[in-house]
Amino acid sequence: MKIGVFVCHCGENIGKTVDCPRAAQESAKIPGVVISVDNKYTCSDPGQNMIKNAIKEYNLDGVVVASCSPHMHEKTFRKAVASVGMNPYMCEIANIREQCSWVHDDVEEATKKAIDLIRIAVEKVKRNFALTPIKVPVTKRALVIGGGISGIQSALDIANAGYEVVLVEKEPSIGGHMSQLSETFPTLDCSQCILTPRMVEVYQHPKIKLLTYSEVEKVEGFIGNFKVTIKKKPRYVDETKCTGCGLCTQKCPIKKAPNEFEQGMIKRTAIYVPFPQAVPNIPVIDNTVCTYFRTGKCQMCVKVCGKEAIDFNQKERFVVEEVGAIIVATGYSLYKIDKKPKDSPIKGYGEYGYGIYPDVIDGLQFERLASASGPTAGEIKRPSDKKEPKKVVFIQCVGSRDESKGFSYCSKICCMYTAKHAMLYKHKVHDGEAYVFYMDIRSGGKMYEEFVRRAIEEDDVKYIRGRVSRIYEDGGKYIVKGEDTIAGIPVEIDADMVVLATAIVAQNDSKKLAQTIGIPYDKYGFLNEVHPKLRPVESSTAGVYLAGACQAPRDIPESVAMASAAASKALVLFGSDMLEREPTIAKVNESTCAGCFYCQKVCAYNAIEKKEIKDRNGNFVKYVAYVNPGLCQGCGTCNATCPSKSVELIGYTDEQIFAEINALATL
Amino acid sequence: MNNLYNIAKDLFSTNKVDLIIGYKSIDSRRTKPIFVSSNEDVDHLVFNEYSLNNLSVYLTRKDIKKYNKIGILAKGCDIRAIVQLINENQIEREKILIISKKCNGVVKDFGLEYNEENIAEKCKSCKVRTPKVFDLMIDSEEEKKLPEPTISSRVNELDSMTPEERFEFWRNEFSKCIRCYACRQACPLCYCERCIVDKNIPDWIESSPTQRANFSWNLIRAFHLSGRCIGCGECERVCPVDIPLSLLNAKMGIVAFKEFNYATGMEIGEPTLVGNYSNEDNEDFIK
Amino acid sequence: METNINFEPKIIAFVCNWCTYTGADLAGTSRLKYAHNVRIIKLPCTGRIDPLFIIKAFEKGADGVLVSGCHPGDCHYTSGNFHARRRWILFNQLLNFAGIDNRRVHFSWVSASEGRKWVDVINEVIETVRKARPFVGYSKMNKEYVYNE
Amino acid sequence: MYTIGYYPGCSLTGSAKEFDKSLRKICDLLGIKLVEIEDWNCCGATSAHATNHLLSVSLPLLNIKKAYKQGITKILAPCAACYNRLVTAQYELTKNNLVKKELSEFLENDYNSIKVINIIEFFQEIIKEGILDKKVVSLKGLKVACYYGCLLLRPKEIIDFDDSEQPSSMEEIIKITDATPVDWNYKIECCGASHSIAHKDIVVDLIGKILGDAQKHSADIMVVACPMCHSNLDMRQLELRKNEGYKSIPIIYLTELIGLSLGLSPEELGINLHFIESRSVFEKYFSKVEVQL
Repeated sequence: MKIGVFVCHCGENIGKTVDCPRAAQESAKIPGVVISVDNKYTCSDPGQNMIKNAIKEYNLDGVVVASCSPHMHEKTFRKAVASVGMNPYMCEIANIREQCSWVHDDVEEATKKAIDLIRIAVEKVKRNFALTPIKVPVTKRALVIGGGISGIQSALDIANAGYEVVLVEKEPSIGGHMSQLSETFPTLDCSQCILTPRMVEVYQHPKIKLLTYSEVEKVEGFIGNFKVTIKKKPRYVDETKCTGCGLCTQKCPIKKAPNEFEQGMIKRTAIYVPFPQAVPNIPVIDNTVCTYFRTGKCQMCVKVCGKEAIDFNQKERFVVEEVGAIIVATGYSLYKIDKKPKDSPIKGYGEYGYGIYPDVIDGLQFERLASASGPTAGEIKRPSDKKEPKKVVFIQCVGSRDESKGFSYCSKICCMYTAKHAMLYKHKVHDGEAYVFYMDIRSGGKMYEEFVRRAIEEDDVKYIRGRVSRIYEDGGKYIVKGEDTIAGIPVEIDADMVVLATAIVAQNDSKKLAQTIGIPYDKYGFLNEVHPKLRPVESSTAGVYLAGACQAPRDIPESVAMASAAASKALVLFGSDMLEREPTIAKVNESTCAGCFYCQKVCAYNAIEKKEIKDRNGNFVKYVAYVNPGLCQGCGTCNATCPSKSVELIGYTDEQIFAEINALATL
Repeated sequence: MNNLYNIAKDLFSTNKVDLIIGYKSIDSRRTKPIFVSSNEDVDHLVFNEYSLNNLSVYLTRKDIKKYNKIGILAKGCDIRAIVQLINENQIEREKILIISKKCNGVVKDFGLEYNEENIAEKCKSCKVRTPKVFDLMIDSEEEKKLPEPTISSRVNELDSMTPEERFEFWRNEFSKCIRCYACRQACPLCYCERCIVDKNIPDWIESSPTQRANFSWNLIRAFHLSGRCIGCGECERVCPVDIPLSLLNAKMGIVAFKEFNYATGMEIGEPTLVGNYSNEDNEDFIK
Repeated sequence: METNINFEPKIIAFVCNWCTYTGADLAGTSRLKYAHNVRIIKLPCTGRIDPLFIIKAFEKGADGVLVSGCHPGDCHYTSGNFHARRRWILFNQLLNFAGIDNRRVHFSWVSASEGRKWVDVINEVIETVRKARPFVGYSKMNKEYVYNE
Repeated sequence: MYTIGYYPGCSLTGSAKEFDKSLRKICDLLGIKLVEIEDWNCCGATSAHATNHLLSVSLPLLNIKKAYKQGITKILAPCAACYNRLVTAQYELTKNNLVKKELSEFLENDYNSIKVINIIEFFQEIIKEGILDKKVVSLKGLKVACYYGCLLLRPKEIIDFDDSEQPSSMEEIIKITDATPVDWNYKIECCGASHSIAHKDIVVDLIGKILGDAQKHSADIMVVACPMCHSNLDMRQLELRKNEGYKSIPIIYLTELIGLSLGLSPEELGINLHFIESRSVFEKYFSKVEVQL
């Protein structure tokens, strides 16, 4: 091995404390070093040229640059050596600035330390070998899980860039929570009006394969090469035959099932389309209430369907899709309490009578009441007696920011939608009074604060800072007892209706989905991004991206921004045919591997697989570990865990580290 | 009658096993392992207080693995090794038929008479004298009370020394080591195809029996068994120079129990100690 | 004995690339000063740090060893430091039981922003090791072949 | 024979004598043995927990210690304040290391193995065990407002035998007398008992709301399980009665109501000791009693 050592003065930065010429002279004595020189500024063009010339002149096998931190200039020098034909991984940095000259004063000791650091690097580089980035083929197709606004946005972005998308939605229609909203803050434009065209665009897009009423069952593979099994739940309606005429839903004799889309405030039939603008506009049979499924009789829908589209024999079907990237956009659900607080999984707020009093409702129920297509055709009427409420109390932070009863996080959108609700109410009931109990108003966002001020100043919504302790019914009124902490007095309001801004919570099956895909989640069940600031839409599993409220409470613009960001991450991946990855990954010595699979247990990336070893005659010999180069991120935890060191991290092999320690031997 | 002879005969005649790993008497106070593959040799089988070897060590051997169904005589302690081997993917539960008994301890070493004084130390603190995992039980005596264990007091004794004294103690003990690796061969959990000590690029552990190399070797051996050792004590029994290896293993067992409430090889399918973690793991010692 | 108290101990530090190494860089860019006795060996993750490294360091004459990485929950590789922590709990107690003074083996979490903490940790480690005196016990252990008796 | 440790506390020997009396009568009738803790002391409510936290924990623990020495494994504390102090002390012992450390010398045993129950839990238990299964008098038609007050259900971290905000356990017990529990709003509202002496005006206002709501929901009587609530609601109602047209509502202990249904007379149960007269409400049932007896 012929090694060249280049000691940088970095002007005064190193040169003042480290005797660079002496360090270079001493380094020259290290076996294998054929040239060792010092230089004022090695990262400058002349400095780099000196390295390049030396490589050619001395036919060097490896280079050590003693300079600043590798986090500064490792890439620079690796590029420089590569330009003259040396493998970039044959260049190592000895950090004699940040970790030597800058932190010590004693020239003698600093110089000694610098020489030691150079020796470590030389011993390591002697055991380096040429590495080439790993290339993995990329399937240029994406899977989007969740057909809410985030999923729709991601799917459209990717499809419009010319790549195929599989969009999976567990409900019978796409649209998500946004389709339930009446109007949106801060512009008060109609949610359906802006969303429906997007839904139709998804449906008609030639590049988008839409799988509604379907769920992701299994995810195998790795970035660029996922194999996803999707379960299609039976609709009992043949999607290819149904024209969406709606006759079956009109004739169905069962009319008492709670309408999920309308938040249970009205009823629906057993065969139903979730809402008029549903995409696809194909009904589904709820087999838990359908008379045919319960008694074997009826078949009214079969009789009226001219297209013979009803098929009671449909079973679950499984489809397998191969994709290169996965975008998770599964959204949120709302903190809900059952009719009997005692049996509810979430304890708390029994004092508000939520789930007990019919006119104490949540935000989504109010959205439906205010929606022109809702159960009251947009008129605000209370659920109990269908009368117009003249006094409405809105309570914020029900379940949010409340460690003792709910969750410690802020649900983020409630301040805004409560202002919107109060405003909508005032616009519809001119002589009505609206009160809002709040902890503080969080209205960060473009035009958000102005919106809240408008509610207070123009629409005369009365904001009361304080919590509500109790709500009870009294002669058809709801007595809201609370505190006005600014005035310092207790308040009692006899309201006709109460709207609770209940917390946004993770979907109840989000943990299961996260485990299926192999991505982490937080203690609330929200999915975790890999870096909260710099990589907010990537999960820790390469090739899996996050969009929208599945990651944390998000409003619509944020969800859409995240969705486009996630789509662009997928598109970056699709930009090349082969995926290049750092070659510093783990590798198994199959002949010595005993197959204890401790490496598999410690691997955070599911990168270690079981591989069968067979002899020449095809007989099974043993199982060994196999590192999937597409998944391994190169942490080396497997290496340290393996008792026989049968798996080694390339670039940080045992031999290299052994040599580094040896370089410091005083014996 | 569920005696060993009947059970073994029955297993072979009904083709439930292809091989039984068991013990054969040499004289009244000695046994040796025997591999019985047909009805003919069944009458050699014994299972008594002189059945010292932990036979599970053979289960990971290549020439044993080729049998489809293996019967094995195993004491409660030996069964913990079998359970751990299953948990470490080395053997399949379905392939092993465990024949066990209630155990009243075995002697310290061959040639000694079975009496209170000669009962092996490991038996005195054994929690699985009536095993929890097994397939067949042979008729056996009920559990008797055994003498009080002394191992933890010996561990405590060492703990109460100064580090220098302890270092000196182990330096002396390890300096006896002749690197015969009998400890490794007898250990059911040392099943690596190539032991770390035999890896020479790089030469993590010097192979010559110098004091320093011996120290390093014994430390790493003990570390590799931390949270894995089931305390059968075979390493110490086979050591030709009587290094108190059980002391090291017992200490690490105590650590595993105190820190993680973990005991090895008690349940099939239970997560291994190393290879898993908890957010609540102790970090008082980390700055 | 007292004469040795002023000796300059030799410390080898095994640190992870993402947190502690960057934290040590930050100490440099902030021009903080600390004792020169430490030599850093960089690894991708604390999960990569093998107890063998520590033993080898002692064999090669180190008086003390420091192992440092990302705080729990901050690991660049999600869980490498959690696995490392469990490994250290076991190994630390084993070393102690074998008579290797706990003052020689140190563990710390130093994040990329904790340049100050890095300095404090290094100074503390050096002082502690200094009190434990040179560790010739290990490296100078009789290298002759030894036979029984 | 069903035997249970008994901690009466100060109220039940004074202002709430009838609570004690009616409980003992029921127990005699049903063959339940109450083993009173020998030499029991103050539970630490009011003064102690307003002055010294440690004292407020050690006083109840001293009672539990005495019970332990007597071989008692379960203590009935009918007074809601006593009950609250006893279970809070047990909770502190498990959760608060500081308290545990301070009291380590004084505590010789694990006192959390002793279960402390309130009067509602007591009735739940004897109903479940089949000890309380008969009734002599049916109180059919009697509309009852069950009032829980503040101490019986809170804090919910410590006390969890019922939902702290929407309780229903007392109503369940009432049902065995055939009386009808009414659904009303002030079940758990504060009655202001602590201010009963010093701030009469506040208290009268508070109980006015509570009693008013019960009456609005057409309750004939109110059943309570706390001596402070009782004295407050019973005694201070006299102030309300000064208002013209005020119709008073009798305040009855849970034990008394059960006692009535078991055929005991109002005098035996001490109902005649209350300020608010209740004979008129119960008259029609008494007549039946006489017929049946």
